[in-house]
Amino acid sequence: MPEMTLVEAVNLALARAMEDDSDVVVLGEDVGINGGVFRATVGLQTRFGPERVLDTPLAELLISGLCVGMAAQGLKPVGEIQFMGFLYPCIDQLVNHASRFRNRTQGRLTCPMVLRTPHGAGIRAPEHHSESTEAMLAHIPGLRVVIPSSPERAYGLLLAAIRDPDPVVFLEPTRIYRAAKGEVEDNGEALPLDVAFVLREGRDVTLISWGAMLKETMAAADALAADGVAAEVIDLATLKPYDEATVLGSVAKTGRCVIVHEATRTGGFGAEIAALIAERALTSLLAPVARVTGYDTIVPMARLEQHMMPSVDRIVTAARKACQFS
Amino acid sequence: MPEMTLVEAVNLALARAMEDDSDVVVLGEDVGINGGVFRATVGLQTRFGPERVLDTPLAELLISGLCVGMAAQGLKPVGEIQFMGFLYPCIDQLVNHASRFRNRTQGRLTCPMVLRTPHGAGIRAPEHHSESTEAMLAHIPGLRVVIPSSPERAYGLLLAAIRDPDPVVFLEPTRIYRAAKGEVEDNGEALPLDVAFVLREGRDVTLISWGAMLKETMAAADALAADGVAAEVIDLATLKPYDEATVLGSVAKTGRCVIVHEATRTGGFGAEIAALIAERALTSLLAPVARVTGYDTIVPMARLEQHMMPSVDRIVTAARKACQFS
Amino acid sequence: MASKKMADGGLPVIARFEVRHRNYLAPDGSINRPLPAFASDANLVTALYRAMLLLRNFDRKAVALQRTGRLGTYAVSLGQEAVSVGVASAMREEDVLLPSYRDNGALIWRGVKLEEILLFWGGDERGNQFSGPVQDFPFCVPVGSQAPHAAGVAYAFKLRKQPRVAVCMFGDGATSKGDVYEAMNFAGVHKLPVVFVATNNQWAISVPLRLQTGCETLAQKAVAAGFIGEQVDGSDVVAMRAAAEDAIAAAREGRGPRFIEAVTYRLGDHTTSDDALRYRSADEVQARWKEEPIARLRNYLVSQKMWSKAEEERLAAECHERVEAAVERYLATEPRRPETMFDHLYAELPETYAAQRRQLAGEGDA
Amino acid sequence: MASKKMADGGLPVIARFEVRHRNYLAPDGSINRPLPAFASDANLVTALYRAMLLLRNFDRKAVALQRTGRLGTYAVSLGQEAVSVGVASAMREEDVLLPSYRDNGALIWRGVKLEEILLFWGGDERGNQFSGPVQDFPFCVPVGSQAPHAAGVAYAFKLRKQPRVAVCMFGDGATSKGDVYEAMNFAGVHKLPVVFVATNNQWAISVPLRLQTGCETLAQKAVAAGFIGEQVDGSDVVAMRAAAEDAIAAAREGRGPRFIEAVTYRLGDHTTSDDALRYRSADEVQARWKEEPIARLRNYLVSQKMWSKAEEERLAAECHERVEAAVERYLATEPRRPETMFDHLYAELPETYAAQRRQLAGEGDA
Ligand SMILES: Cc1ncc(C[n+]2csc(CCOP(=O)(O)OP(=O)(O)O)c2C)c(N)n1
Ligand SMILES: Cc1ncc(C[n+]2csc(CCOP(=O)(O)OP(=O)(O)O)c2C)c(N)n1
Ligand SMILES: [Mg+2]
Ligand SMILES: [Mg+2]
Repeated sequence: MPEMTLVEAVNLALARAMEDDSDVVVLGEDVGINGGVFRATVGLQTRFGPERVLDTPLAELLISGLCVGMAAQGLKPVGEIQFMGFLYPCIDQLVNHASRFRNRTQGRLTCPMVLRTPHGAGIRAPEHHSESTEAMLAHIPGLRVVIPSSPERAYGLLLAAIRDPDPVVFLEPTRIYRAAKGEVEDNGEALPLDVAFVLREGRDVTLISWGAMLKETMAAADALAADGVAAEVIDLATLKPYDEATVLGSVAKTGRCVIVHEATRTGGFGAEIAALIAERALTSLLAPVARVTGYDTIVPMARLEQHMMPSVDRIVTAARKACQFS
Repeated sequence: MPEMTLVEAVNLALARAMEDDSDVVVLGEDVGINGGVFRATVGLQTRFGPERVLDTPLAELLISGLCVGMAAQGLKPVGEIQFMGFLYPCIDQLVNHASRFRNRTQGRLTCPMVLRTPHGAGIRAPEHHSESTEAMLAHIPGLRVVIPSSPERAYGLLLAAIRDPDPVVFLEPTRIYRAAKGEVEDNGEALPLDVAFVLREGRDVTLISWGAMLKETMAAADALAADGVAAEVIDLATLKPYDEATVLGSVAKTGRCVIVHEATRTGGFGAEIAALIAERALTSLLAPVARVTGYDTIVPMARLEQHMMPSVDRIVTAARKACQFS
Repeated sequence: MASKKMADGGLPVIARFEVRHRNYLAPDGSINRPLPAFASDANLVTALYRAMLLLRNFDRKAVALQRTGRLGTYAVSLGQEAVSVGVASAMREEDVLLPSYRDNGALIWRGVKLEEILLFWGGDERGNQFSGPVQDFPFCVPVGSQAPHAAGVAYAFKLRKQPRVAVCMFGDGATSKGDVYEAMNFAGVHKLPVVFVATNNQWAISVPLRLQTGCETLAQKAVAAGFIGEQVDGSDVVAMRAAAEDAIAAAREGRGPRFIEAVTYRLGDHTTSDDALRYRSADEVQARWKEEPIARLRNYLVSQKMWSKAEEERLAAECHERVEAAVERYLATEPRRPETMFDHLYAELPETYAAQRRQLAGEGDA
Repeated sequence: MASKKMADGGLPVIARFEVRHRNYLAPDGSINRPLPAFASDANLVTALYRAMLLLRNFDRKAVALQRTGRLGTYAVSLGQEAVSVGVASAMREEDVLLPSYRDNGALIWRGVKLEEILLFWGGDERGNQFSGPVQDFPFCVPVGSQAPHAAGVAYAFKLRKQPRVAVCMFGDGATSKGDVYEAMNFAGVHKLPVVFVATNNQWAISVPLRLQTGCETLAQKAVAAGFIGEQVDGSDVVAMRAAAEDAIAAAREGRGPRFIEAVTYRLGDHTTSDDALRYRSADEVQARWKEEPIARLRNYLVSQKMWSKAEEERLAAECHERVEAAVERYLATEPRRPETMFDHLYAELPETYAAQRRQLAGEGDA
């Protein structure tokens, strides 16, 4: 199996989906000959032509709205938003249309679209290039929100997202676009969209995260292991609707939970998980549910951005604190 | 003191703010001679002129962006978005600009604006007129999110919002615009923006809510009282940044907490509060933290909307369950 | 005539644009300029007339239902019936309509049942599961937000080389929305088979056109998208149909998108929740009654001997009957059960939410 | 010349629009048409020249800093220096500039220090706390999103009866955004004192103009907003300044907004993160070097005896010195402490977040 980066796996999945299904259309700013600012769509226009790999005008609302219209015709549009900071003009289309077409027409019209966008900070890019506002999206009924954390899962989950009959926002962890490498077989097999992945089993504490932060989370698990603490690590992967059963099952086992995300703390998606646990697994809890998150402030520009994000240290400290709680 | 409805109190606060400060400008669709579709701005244009009470073109992004520009000049714009379902085109301006101007320029330019919009379902209006996506807004650092639950608090909190040097989204509970009546003195006194209101003290269970749902929550407290259960009712009022101390203090006392909101459950703002409690008050908890919320689906159109919303019954049941938990 | 001059008038002109105006029938039904061929086809023109009259009757009944608590907020077409009927009549079945909430007339022409429209306005999603062409869009409530959909639909037509046209309808207020502009600009880039129709009824609720835009015409909005915009007398159904036919034909033949400004007047309140007397005088409205499209067409039909008093009476009775029968079916519709609010959330309900559905169905608590 | 014809050519024309083009200096610096008066003011024209050359030098250094890891992503103005310099030179101090990320030239003209610009691109918010006019806006990164701000600023001017003008700059790509359209439309309604300048450098990263719009000119975008749009040779700084002067004067005098399309070419990569050879040929770029603004103006200056070789050499040394000194100051800037990320979140830090600030400061955990 070839080893590749996460962004290459995205590219591979797109190519595969376009090859398998002539209804798949890729659109966005610079996705054509330029292959996307992160090279996620490189080679696609040459292979599938400019009608199926379409450079749009600079207008994000338009990209999302075009996807809705195309999807209503049975195409399977995959729109790219260049950075998550430019996704906000799409929110209206996502909330008011994409997520509702099926329900509004009681199944007559549907919206099998995917909106892909890089997610998160850490590449020292300008302002607005460091957003992780997945919680806003994961609050929208009718939408799916997916975020892979490895090349393999990027490939399988993106295929699943494209094949899914409903709208999916697919967040791609920018910071590990190239840093994450792994073997990916181009077997056309999708991964399930409603199942969390247990990346590591352990009985002492549950660490839950998604996207790029799993890098630090896994590193924290290593550090904890060196200390004799066996951390179970869950990659939530699909945030909406999310796999409550795996979360509850793990916490029932460990009794301790640390949720890690890069997004600002208040109202982040970590809150939802903590709430689920407080509601449905309270009696298993041996320690408070901890959230290790970005601070409650605006992601700073490049010079300070690394200070905003959870560090391995902060995760380890929280996990130890949970384990020592009594 | 004159008795008035909540929407009249909004109107009174607007008039007062405009009278006191010539920098206050009201803008939005139909806010002029028509006085707003809910009559919140009635009389203002006649009194303060069409330049300070401005009917904008039909463009919500524009309304929010104009507010940012006006605020940078030291005006205090109060924009109206006709229904919360039409607020989404403002999200880009709120996240990428309004909330960041102060930070981006390190205090050189600021954004003292207010964006008002009706919030919530229950008036049997068409689709998109029943939104309660406050959780999306409350996740944005640099913003304040406020929602009153009585005429008195509408008056005092709106004055505070307009005087606040930072951007505030002010959500007005549509369902009780006219249903909520109370005495309001036009004394020009603002209420604090970072303090939750304890509407009723009690030692057995803490009920936390905001906006229109406090109606059902208070009714539930009555029903519980009849049963001998003393519920403490907290009106969170300001969701961002919110008053963690009052929440934690109450839960420390009661050991039981039910959070009530109309918004869809997953990723709703109730999750944040439950998470806070799971993190900081776990040892006081005598029962799981319950969330009584709108279901995880799209707000149905008029015929079914009342079934989406938490009922007094559902709140009472959850509170009883919490009290009986062992 | 509007014509903006540069400060330095001596600079060379590198591009010129013009807006034309189309009208055939004068307000009294007399003929202003040579008519298009279809105007002498009695079957067709009386069909337009019937559709407009049915719409007006239907509107009246819908308002009555609303007033008596049996319908939700409703938006009448009073005074502007010629727009939706004229446009829809120029479409083919396989074309796709993307209407705004005030385009009842177009939906009815395309086969949506009156009771389905009532269901929608009665607050029931099943009204959108309608008998019109299966790919037609439901009413769009967020103003202008359907315009990018229209561009997407038209892009799909082009990609698949289907000779079909997307027709997107909205109001004068909608022309202020970036959504509409972005969609039009994109349509211009790819010369998509899409026709945008702006019903300029002079008002967006209480906001008059002059506060909506500084433009002399809405038709000129198309200049910024690189295609043709035409102004049409929207109270003249002959002009509306002719303009729509031309535009749709051009779009179908690959000659790119078109924009139609239909100038008319909203004689009624914005919706049943509105009281237009708050912001405009009864006199203004009264004056506009002279231009309204139904009397205008009737006068034309009568002058052309295409229509008789007897036919008028028969039609009135027919409309009444059709509307009453539809209302009966509407009122007899079984209510949806609460838990069905989960049924079309996703293609398959995720297990996570199944418990909530059961709770709603009274089968347990979640 | 572009001119769209209607299907039914016989319909009466009710509105006409035209776009004019402004150019004075030919690519070789010779004179194409009578010059505006300021063009013979040697002080002024050499000041424009100096500013453009400084900008080019500064850009070169900034790229070098980026390549060596001492600066973040950076966007050069190579080839389009005349636009930002020409526009800024026509503004008054009390006017307000709303720039895009590529308008360094305008900021520098208005007094922002080079080291402040480096701080910004170096990823430090303090670069926006700059020495330019205190009400000027910082660089705008989300394309086109500053246009509504410009309309808001201009509305404030009008409300307060201040004779000031907002100048909003953006690229060709930005003209596709609804934000820009909505702002322009609003400016048209109220005849606001605002000038919109679109730098049409032919590319939005890799997207060429023909995929950005179906329009023949960007200037015609103003037609949809009801005001005048002019196309200007954006590589001719005399034309840029003259056009900006006219537009700003008109706006200041209450004659409403204007739109300027500055046609030029981006000779460099989009930013330091871009490799333009992926999507356009070296030949295309090479050909455009003939039109670039600095040599053009130098030729003019020399032909008018306003400029000498000695002055050129002195200027080169001066630019070098100014840039180097700024870089030194930039590199010597004390870093911000991490906890300062909370300092300008709100006017006063809510108690709720104070614990987080303390944690960042290493004073406890939250
Ligand atoms: C985006 C959005 N903003 C506000 C509203 C509330 N609203 C409903 S209709 C309307 C006016 C629309 O005017 P126009 O586009 O001229 O259409 P008309 O009602 O005249 O047919 C407004 C403001 C809405 N539906 N959508
Ligand atoms: C809203 C938004 N979408 C995408 C981007 C990413 N991006 C940065 S610059 C750019 C192209 C801008 O082109 P143009 O407006 O022509 O300006 P130029 O860079 O040519 O000066 C893009 C797509 C952005 N900054 N903002
Ligand atoms: Mg209208
Ligand atoms: Mg450009």
